[in-house]
Amino acid sequence: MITLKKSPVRIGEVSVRNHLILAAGVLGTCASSLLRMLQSGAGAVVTKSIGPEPRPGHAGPCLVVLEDGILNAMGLPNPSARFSDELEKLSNEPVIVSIFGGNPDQFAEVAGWFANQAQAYELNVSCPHASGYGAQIGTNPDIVKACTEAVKSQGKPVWVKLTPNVTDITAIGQAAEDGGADALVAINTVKAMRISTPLKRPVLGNKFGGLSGKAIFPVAVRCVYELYDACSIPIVGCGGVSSAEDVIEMMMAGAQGVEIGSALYSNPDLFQNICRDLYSEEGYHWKEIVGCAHA
Amino acid sequence: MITLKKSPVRIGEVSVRNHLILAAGVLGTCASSLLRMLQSGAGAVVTKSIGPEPRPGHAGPCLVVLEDGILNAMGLPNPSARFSDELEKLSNEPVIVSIFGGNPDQFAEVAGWFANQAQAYELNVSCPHASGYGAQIGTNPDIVKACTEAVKSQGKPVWVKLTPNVTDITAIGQAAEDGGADALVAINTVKAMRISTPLKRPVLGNKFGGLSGKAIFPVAVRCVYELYDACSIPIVGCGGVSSAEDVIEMMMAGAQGVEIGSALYSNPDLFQNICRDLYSEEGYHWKEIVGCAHA
Amino acid sequence: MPDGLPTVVTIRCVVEESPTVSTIFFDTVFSSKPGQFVMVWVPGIDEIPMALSYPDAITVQRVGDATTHLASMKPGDKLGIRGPFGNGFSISGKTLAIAGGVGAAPLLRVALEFPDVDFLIGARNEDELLFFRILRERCSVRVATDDGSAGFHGFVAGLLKEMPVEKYDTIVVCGPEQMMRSVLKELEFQNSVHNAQFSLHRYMKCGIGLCGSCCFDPDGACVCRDGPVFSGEYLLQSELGKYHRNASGIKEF
Amino acid sequence: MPDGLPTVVTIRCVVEESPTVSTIFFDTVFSSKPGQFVMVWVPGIDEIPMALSYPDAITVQRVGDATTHLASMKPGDKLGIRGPFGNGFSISGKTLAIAGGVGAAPLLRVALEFPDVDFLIGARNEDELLFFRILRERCSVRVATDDGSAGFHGFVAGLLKEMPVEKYDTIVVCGPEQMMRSVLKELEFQNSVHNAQFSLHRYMKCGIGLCGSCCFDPDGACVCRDGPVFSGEYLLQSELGKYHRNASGIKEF
Ligand SMILES: Cc1cc2nc3c(=O)[nH]c(=O)nc-3n(C[C@H](O)[C@H](O)[C@H](O)COP(=O)(O)OP(=O)(O)OC[C@H]3O[C@@H](n4cnc5c(N)ncnc54)[C@H](O)[C@@H]3O)c2cc1C
Ligand SMILES: Cc1cc2nc3c(=O)[nH]c(=O)nc-3n(C[C@H](O)[C@H](O)[C@H](O)COP(=O)(O)OP(=O)(O)OC[C@H]3O[C@@H](n4cnc5c(N)ncnc54)[C@H](O)[C@@H]3O)c2cc1C
Ligand SMILES: Cc1cc2nc3c(=O)[nH]c(=O)nc-3n(C[C@H](O)[C@H](O)[C@H](O)COP(=O)(O)O)c2cc1C
Ligand SMILES: Cc1cc2nc3c(=O)[nH]c(=O)nc-3n(C[C@H](O)[C@H](O)[C@H](O)COP(=O)(O)O)c2cc1C
Ligand code: FES
Ligand code: FES
Repeated sequence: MITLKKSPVRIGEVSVRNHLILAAGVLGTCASSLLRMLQSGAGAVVTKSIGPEPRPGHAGPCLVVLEDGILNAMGLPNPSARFSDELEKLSNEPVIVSIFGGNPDQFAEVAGWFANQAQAYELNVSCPHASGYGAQIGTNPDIVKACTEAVKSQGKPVWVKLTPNVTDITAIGQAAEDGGADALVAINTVKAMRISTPLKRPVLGNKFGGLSGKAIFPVAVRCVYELYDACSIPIVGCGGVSSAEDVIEMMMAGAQGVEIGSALYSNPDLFQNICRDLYSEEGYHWKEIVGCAHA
Repeated sequence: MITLKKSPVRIGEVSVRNHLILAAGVLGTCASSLLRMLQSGAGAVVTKSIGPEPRPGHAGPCLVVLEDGILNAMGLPNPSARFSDELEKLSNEPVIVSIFGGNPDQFAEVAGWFANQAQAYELNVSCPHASGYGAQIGTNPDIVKACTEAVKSQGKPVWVKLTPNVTDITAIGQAAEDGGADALVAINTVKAMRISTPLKRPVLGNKFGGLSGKAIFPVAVRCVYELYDACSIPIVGCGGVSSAEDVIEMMMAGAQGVEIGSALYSNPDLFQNICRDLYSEEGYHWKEIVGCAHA
Repeated sequence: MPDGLPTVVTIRCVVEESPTVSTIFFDTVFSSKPGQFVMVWVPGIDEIPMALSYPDAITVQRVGDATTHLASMKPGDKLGIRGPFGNGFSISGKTLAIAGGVGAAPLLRVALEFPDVDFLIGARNEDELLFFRILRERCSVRVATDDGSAGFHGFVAGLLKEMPVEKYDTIVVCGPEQMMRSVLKELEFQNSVHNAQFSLHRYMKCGIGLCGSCCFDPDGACVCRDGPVFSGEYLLQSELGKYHRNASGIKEF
Repeated sequence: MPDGLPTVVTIRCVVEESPTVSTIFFDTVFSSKPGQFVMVWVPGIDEIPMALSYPDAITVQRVGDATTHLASMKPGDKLGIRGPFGNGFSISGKTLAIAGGVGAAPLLRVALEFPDVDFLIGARNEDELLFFRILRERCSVRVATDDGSAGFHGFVAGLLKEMPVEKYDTIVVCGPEQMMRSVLKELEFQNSVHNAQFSLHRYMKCGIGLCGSCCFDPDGACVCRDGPVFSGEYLLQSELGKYHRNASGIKEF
């Protein structure tokens, strides 16, 4: 297997400890669980997406495990401004705060709460199941650009997380780049649904949800590959990564690092395990790998 | 399990023998293989997509089997007008001819070749990996409407097969409906890629391909559900169907029938097996099931 | 069902245990350990965590929307069940079960499935005592009520003060947060924390250790996956009885 | 590799078998039956079907782009391999192998892996005879060349005319379409079709029975999945030697 030499990594203006980052919304609501992921080997963590108001999230079921993926519609539950209390405990850790809002002002407002705590912001313009937020904004390049600019003006690195549920993800990626984004994160979940046939109704409380996990890995690789050709800022790959091989594949598609979420279900020690497989003395320098499948 | 009562079925102005239809492009280039699928229990068959010129298809690899799906970029290989020789052997069989073109005129021209042989046309405005065709057309509602009108003017039922690789599949569904479509088929493959890490290059000859099979079933169910709410013509569900339960789930989402492709890889006798599980004397009338998850 | 969609069960019967608590029996037995829980989908309402009080039943206290709907369901009605999830109790030797209120639900099976169990039940009043008649047939039961309408007048932790706690190999506890905190304190005082296991309640959405809504300080354990049963020793330094997080993730004290 | 992506193999050595044919050995052994094939990915060019002439090798005749690239590859170069696919030969008892040209590739293993095999090889001329030296060590070999430069002067089917074909329990055949048609005819004439198996070539894209490019009349069998080996009896009523379909699916006669 192809391995990487361990070396200091900077992705999208953020210093991370290795190429593996905890994805937004997974074990990301408490300082303690974020810290646990860092201790178990994550190179950085992205928090649960934080918005302008506290939200309890959608009625359940919020998540079902499928054979080859996870379907969820959490509904962006979040403590809003109060989250800064949690982050107090994480100063000096590589914490990227995921934020969402309904317009550029809300994005800027939310970002402002974490000015002293975030190493960077990740803009969630891609959640496929929260009306007025997420993908409802992230499918419009002009709004994506404006939200990026609004947060970027606060002087911190801004990563923009994209939805695959668009006709052309590169148009959105370019809009984020135009708005001053320091990195693109691809992808959020793929809009999906399952129905409980015995109950004759969609299985999620919100009916529609987002598919993550292994099932979407080939979609995520495709999006990263397309963005690498179309944009010139760093890309962070996300979607179905569950092994060191997957990390290498994402990097060859053009990602400088990856985010991992669903695969922690099958293996809570995944960060540690992937680190063990991914890094070796004889490994490649990451720059030799990133984007090499475009040759 | 929920079963259906066997009864004559008409979907989108086509009389089919049961609710299970062979999907386009799978074992669909020869009269003999189409007949074999009918004999093994398919209620109708859709042919390989036929276009204005013969095409050999993309360089290989054209298809790889993944853990939970199939990734392909065949590149629309097809014998063009010569296909009508094959269809000679299938008169009176429930054969839907899949066609593609680069514009409404080409669609009409290709359809014309099969005027005496097709029970209906299925318009492929959704293949994600053939430049100038398929999804490159099918993401524009105006073109979809115009292509539908052009073929519809020939006086046969027209089904329009949609791509999930759009921001809003209902806009395309409505355009097809406005153009006079008799049914919508949802979905074609999801645009995707895998990379061979040891070879450092995309594994498909065409680099990009389409994901089918189990991995996309939740995406297909979602699209059918959305279209059922937005459109009023019948819907045929397609994508990852591999069991009688899946058929029921698609129907509850709003499909009147399903098309099946990739699952024939694991089980070439699938049509027969699903028929056995799906139909029973005590079953529901299909009208009680179609769309019932919208209550 | 293929894959992990909820298993749909049909309600066989509903037994009123007390004015606010009912046991709902399904047509399906879930192979599980006492202390494991399931996510119960009340169609159209919500999905909530519930201990399996029997391998084929849950015992529900009406506290809000979903539990009230659940309690009003009738034989023939359907529910969706995900799970069983969580670790469950590890039981060996002479066992003491300490239940407060509907916390008796996961503990009932300890008495029914293990040989050498003594039981303490606490409740607000005599009417709210759960499973008393069933338990009495199986093991020695002592009772505490807040209002003194039955048994010891006071909290169940009070009962412990007069008991030879050190003779138990295993002590299992489930009840309201403050009750568990008092029991933990008392066991610590009596030097028996190392034998104790507590089944915790936290707000849960996914049940499988992904969403983070049930995470528990100080170490970010997932109550749904790493718990809901934790050792007394682990809990001494924890948030137990001090605060928890609500559905939004906001701390409530 | 996880899942069904091509297995990447490194070329160990390339052996020239004739002016137009080379055997390419990999660093990987594929557990397979004689007659099974693999899809060989020549990076940047195409992917083509090839019999495994050894469990770790293919024997390639240069006829076009991909085969020419293949033949020019060097030790250390890499290929992607999907498969093995298809059914392979079923061999029992006294066996006659009849090869025409590069059709010797899937048959070589029959001689190497089974005990009681007689071999007929046909080729355009002496230089194009494949595997002659290896086969001669293992079994009785008879040769036919179109130009008479070695062995029988004429087609391999001609050799059959003078042979006691009925004494063989199994007859396996691979070669150009017209050669297989003549052999089939001759075996029919000699009443031995029921013992015969033929390995077919058809245009293949997926190799797994989905895309339909290799479908075979009259019954739509997939040569890649239901074949490539078919019984002589099955082939009597087939398109063999009459027509096949090209990459576009157009019949060529
Ligand atoms: C592991 C576990 C096992 C449980 N076992 C039982 C049991 O056997 N019997 C029983 O009656 N109750 C049990 N509960 C508590 C039960 O889940 C809540 O009473 C129920 O969720 C309330 O829902 P509601 O809609 O009726 O009330 P709401 O009005 O929604 O809420 C009332 C209170 O219940 C709690 N709650 C609400 N939703 C949840 C949730 N998704 N997860 C956790 N707490 C929630 C909150 O503290 C809230 O303030 C258990 C909880 C957990 C975590
Ligand atoms: C099951 C099977 C086993 C085979 N085993 C061998 C073998 O052991 N050794 C060997 O030398 N050849 C073998 N072949 C034939 C080999 O696949 C073709 O010679 C090769 O594909 C030609 O590719 P090309 O690019 O060099 O030639 P091209 O210029 O592309 O084509 C030359 C001719 O080869 C045939 N061909 C091309 N592509 C394919 C394809 N994808 N599938 C089938 N036929 C094709 C066509 O008839 C075409 O006219 C086998 C074929 C099949 C179906
Ligand atoms: C339970 C759950 C909650 C999620 N919450 C968020 C969120 O709050 N914000 C966000 O941007 N993405 C969220 N996501 C999406 C993930 O961050 C990630 O983009 C997606 O799951 C694909 O990666 P994976 O396959 O590794 O999980 C969530 C995913 C899951 C499964
Ligand atoms: C090998 C292969 C070839 C296909 N060719 C076509 C085609 O020619 N036209 C078309 O509309 N769809 C084509 N498709 C898409 C299928 O018809 C279907 O929409 C898709 O595979 C999802 O269904 P499934 O999961 O049941 O395979 C092809 C799919 C596969 C796997
Ligand atoms: S409920 Fe989601 S992590 Fe525990
Ligand atoms: S090569 Fe695709 S079906 Fe045989």
